[in-house]
Amino acid sequence: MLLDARGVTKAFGSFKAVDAASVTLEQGDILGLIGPNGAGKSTFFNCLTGDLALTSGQVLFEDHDITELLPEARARLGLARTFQVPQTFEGMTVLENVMIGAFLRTPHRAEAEARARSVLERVGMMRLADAPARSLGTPGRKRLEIARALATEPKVLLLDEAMAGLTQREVQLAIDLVRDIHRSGITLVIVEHIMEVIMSLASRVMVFHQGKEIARGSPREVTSDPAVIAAYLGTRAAKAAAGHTPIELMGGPAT
Amino acid sequence: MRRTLWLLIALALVVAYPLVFTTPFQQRLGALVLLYAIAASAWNIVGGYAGQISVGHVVFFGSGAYAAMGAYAHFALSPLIGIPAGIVFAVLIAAVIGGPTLRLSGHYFSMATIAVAELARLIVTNTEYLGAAVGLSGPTVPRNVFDMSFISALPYYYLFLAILIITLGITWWMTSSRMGFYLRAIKDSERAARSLGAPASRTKLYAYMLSAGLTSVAGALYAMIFGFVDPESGLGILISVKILIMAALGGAGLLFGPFVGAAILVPLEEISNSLLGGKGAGLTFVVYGAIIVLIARFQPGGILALINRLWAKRRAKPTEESISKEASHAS
Amino acid sequence: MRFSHVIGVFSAAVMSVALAGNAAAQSKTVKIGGIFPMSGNAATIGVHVKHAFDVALDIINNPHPELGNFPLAKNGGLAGLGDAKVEIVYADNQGSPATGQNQALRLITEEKVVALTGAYQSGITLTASAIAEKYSIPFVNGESVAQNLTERGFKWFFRVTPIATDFARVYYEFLTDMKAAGNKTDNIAIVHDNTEYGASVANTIATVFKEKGIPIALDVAYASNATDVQSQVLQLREKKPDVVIMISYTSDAILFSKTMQALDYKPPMLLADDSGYSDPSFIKSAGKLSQGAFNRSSWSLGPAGSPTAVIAKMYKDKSGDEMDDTTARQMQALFVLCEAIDRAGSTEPAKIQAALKATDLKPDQIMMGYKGVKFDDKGQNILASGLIIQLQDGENYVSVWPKASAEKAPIMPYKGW
Amino acid sequence: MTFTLVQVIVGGLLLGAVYALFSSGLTLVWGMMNVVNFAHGDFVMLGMYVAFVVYTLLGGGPLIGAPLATLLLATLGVIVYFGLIRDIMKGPMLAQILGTFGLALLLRYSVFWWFGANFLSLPENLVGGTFDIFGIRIQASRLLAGVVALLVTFGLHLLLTRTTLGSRMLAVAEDATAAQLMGIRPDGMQAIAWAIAAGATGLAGALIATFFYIVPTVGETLGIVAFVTVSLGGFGSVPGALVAGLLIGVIESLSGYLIGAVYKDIVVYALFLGFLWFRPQGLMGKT
Repeated sequence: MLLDARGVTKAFGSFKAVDAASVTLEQGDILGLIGPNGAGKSTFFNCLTGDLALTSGQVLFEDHDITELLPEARARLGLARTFQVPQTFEGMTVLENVMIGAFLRTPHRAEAEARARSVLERVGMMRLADAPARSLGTPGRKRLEIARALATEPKVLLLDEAMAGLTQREVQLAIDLVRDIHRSGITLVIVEHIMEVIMSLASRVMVFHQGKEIARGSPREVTSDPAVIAAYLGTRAAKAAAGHTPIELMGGPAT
Repeated sequence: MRRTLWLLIALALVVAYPLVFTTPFQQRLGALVLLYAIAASAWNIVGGYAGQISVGHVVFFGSGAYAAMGAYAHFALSPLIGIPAGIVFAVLIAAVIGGPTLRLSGHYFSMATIAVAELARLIVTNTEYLGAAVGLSGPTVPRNVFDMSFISALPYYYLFLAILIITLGITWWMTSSRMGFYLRAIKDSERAARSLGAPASRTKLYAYMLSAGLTSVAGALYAMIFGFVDPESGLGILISVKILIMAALGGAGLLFGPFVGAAILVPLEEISNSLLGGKGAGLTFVVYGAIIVLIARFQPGGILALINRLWAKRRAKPTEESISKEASHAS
Repeated sequence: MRFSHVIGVFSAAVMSVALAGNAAAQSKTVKIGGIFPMSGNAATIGVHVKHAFDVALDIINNPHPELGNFPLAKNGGLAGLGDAKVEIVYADNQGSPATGQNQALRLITEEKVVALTGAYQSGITLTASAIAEKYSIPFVNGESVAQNLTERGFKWFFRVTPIATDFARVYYEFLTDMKAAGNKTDNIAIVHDNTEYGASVANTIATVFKEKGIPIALDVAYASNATDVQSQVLQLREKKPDVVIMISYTSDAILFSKTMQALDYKPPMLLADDSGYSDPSFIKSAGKLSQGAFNRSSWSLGPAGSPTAVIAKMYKDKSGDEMDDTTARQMQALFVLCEAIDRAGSTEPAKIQAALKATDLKPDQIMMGYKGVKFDDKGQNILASGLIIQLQDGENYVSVWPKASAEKAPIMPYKGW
Repeated sequence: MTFTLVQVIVGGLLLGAVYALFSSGLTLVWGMMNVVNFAHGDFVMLGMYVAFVVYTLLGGGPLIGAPLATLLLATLGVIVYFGLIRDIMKGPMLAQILGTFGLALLLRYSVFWWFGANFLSLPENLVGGTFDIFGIRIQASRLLAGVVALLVTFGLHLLLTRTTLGSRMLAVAEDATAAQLMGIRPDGMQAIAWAIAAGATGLAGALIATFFYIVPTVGETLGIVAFVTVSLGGFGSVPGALVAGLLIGVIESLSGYLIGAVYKDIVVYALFLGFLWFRPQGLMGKT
């Protein structure tokens, strides 16, 4: 088992943002985390990466307990992530941004640069290598974050809304990129609002509501689960919307 | 290559300065520019590159100054012997206070460093061994050349220049190594840097210790040229602020920023004091204050950043379209 | 023959240049550098000394028959240099030893001053005079009291002012006389800041008194520029010393007076060590709360018509402030320096140095209450001495001790407000 | 002994209230805008000079001086905001230090240029002398400053927590862009915050002038105290500044009396650093 989170709970004061959530991840999975705003999926995500300390619970990575490890130590083990709001290194060029990731596996500058270039090649940003990162727009930044994360040579890549704010064509390009990454043998966890993305990528889905896991299974199973529909729309609206497909309701292709 | 050419020209100018401007005051002014450039460049490592605004760097400055003067005052040794001792002491202090304070974010870090500096000043003021409020004096009549007490500013000038070059060399080496990359990344987003495996706390601590060691060298040199250190001139918070202002004014986080800042501020201060100070109406500081305000208001990145930007404008800038075009092309 | 010819022409040229230089110096002015704090915490000193030096220059550069035998008053200019006028080039030391030294260098090498005076704070006098020593330029100090200044083996440093050991002796003798007059003086407290001035003076006083068999009962040290001194005053109030010796700069002196009033504490005798208690702005701010305070001083107004009274009036007209001890000591140093230059008849540093070494001024030739001015080989004025003045009836200090120069009798006990 | 100790503590509390008074303005702009105002001490100094000028020209005490200082400094706050802060607050923290430090020098030495370097002082009995309660002496001027400190703290706290203006200001502090989307002009709110902060500081200066000396460099002495108070209390927390101010006042008084006055600042800084270790967000700051 690659990643195994058991009974993860994160409380802010008396408020439990995540309440005893568990998840397992096998090599080759693409796990989708979905749920309405404020459902706790981002908090859960940050508990896995080490950005937030757990209130209780345990996280195992390749059977090692990493619950107490700092984010940088988890990165060294092979856990990489992107951010919902891109955290680009503004003062650097695109290439240098990716080199930060590459430096994890080599202390040498030339080696890091070579690796960063090959990652840029892979994600199709080679020509922008020397552009200042701050000149990028949202799509560029999102892609750059993925490139950076790839440069750390991860076993698991966690994508936090990597497609939010992209146009449909850009989303399609991003999906192609994620597929490509998956084909190269990297296991993925994706938090995503856009159902289309989850439907076409995820092999398994976990649904959060009010800090708790309310459903899990294949994308199709989950989207037809009444509890999930109720969570997204409220019970009354769920009845009123009975005639629509669940995908549309959840902000699928119609948006 | 063009950059190298410019660097060589600049270096030639700096080497030639005291031979062109030959009066003792001009030469000393040149030496002081280099001295403050050393201190500000050292500060730049942690304040500019790592973005940790230390306002208490005078602690390290003071440990160098006191070590140099102490070597002479207590052991009748050359002040030069004090330099390594000062470095060791400064690096130790940095290691001890860096651990807890570098965890603090933004303003809290700055405040903590101010408190540490004030604490050091107060303790030294009450320590007889360090001369208490009277301070420690160096050799006024030199016994030999190693007493570093010269009439002419020329020996100081070239010594300071050599050390400035070493400091900038270390800085350059650091910035082009993994550590430098990590520091800049931590400055922009510590969270993202850590997610990519950058050991943020350790990297910052190393930078802090490196910066502390170099700052203490500057302090030792300062004590040598003035032949004196007391709690105000060796540990006064205003020295820290002055160093910080020079780095910020020239361009924090840029290799030559602190030098540019020192080359502007030191002469500005000394010359405006020479012209206006004797009138006794405080006009020096009105002018000085106004200039600082204007620069902060209109050129917050520092003067060198402005020059770099004007320089970069001549290059083509990639646009948003080219990015998405490229992306679609590649996928 | 050709070689000696060249030498001859060369030396003639050198001599004529030298002579021309000399002549130029005589027809022009004698430049003296003055380094003082003109910004920062001690800026008020710089403001006062400028007014005082203006008055001194007026006396030196213009005929002032009303001053009688006072040196340099009769002629317009320095008689020894063909009535050359004296000019002061001021520099602001910004309260920093580093700036003070830079400015000393500038005055010597750029402004070509023939001598220096200043620089108030002992630490700055230390660094500034080190430069003068290196460049072989006379440095005459009128007001810095740190002991070590004259212990450095310097050849170009001269100090006119009395120093801590002198004050300690004055205090001891004064208190002995007061005890003889029936006052209690055995239980002494010293209140001082921990600056170089406060700590060293307090130390010296404690040592001298201990040698004489009167150990100091209570030592209250505090950090200068305090925001509050209540706990120090309460310590005094509790320990009830007979005499409180105050060694404070102006800011703290004002706070102490205000706090003593607020806490209703009056020591039987308050003896201040000059500095803050002599600052005219202290007297304006807190004089009404410090009635009966004794103060160490070497300045006293003297009878009407005396040179000191004339100078004091000129100063008051110029500045609007009463002459105080610090300012007067600085002014005295300038007179001593100019008198030596006049006697040297030259602006050559070595000749001025020689003249300074030979200085021998009598009490009627100086404006201070010293026994005269005469330097030992360390450069310290061995005839420097002090007297005790008291704040009586409002905002004026009057000399009360020793009896020989007393204008009024000392009033006991301390009245406060 | 115990009697003196009570007096020491009472004195410390009154002193602490004064610290709190001149720190409340600093904590407001620091917490709301994340701006470090190195010129804060010099705002206090300006308030003191206003009080002095009012007394010399009109012969009035703090009854006239204090409101006038509040008003003038509030105006200055708005001018400083639009002229300087608005632009530098978007920049790096270094630019803020640079800008406000330059402003400090500019203000300090403009006053120096105008009024000279002499120490000035207001007459002692301007605010009704000193009370003697069972042998404990309380200066009316300090008591007034202490009471005003409490009122200002309370008032600012109410303003921020109970009024629309306050919640708008807090919304801007939380997220300026989001606030703008809700129809709040961040610029206006921040200018008001500066006016309030500078006004409160001016008020503090005018009151402190009744028992302290007045000199252009006085801001340096007071400024650093304000910085420690605000850090200890937590940036942005007005009640925090009050508690921290009182705490520092009492610690200073007690350590000055029991250990020795030269050590009181050492005690304060050491405690402050120790405190930062365990609770970096300050007494009442948010994490």
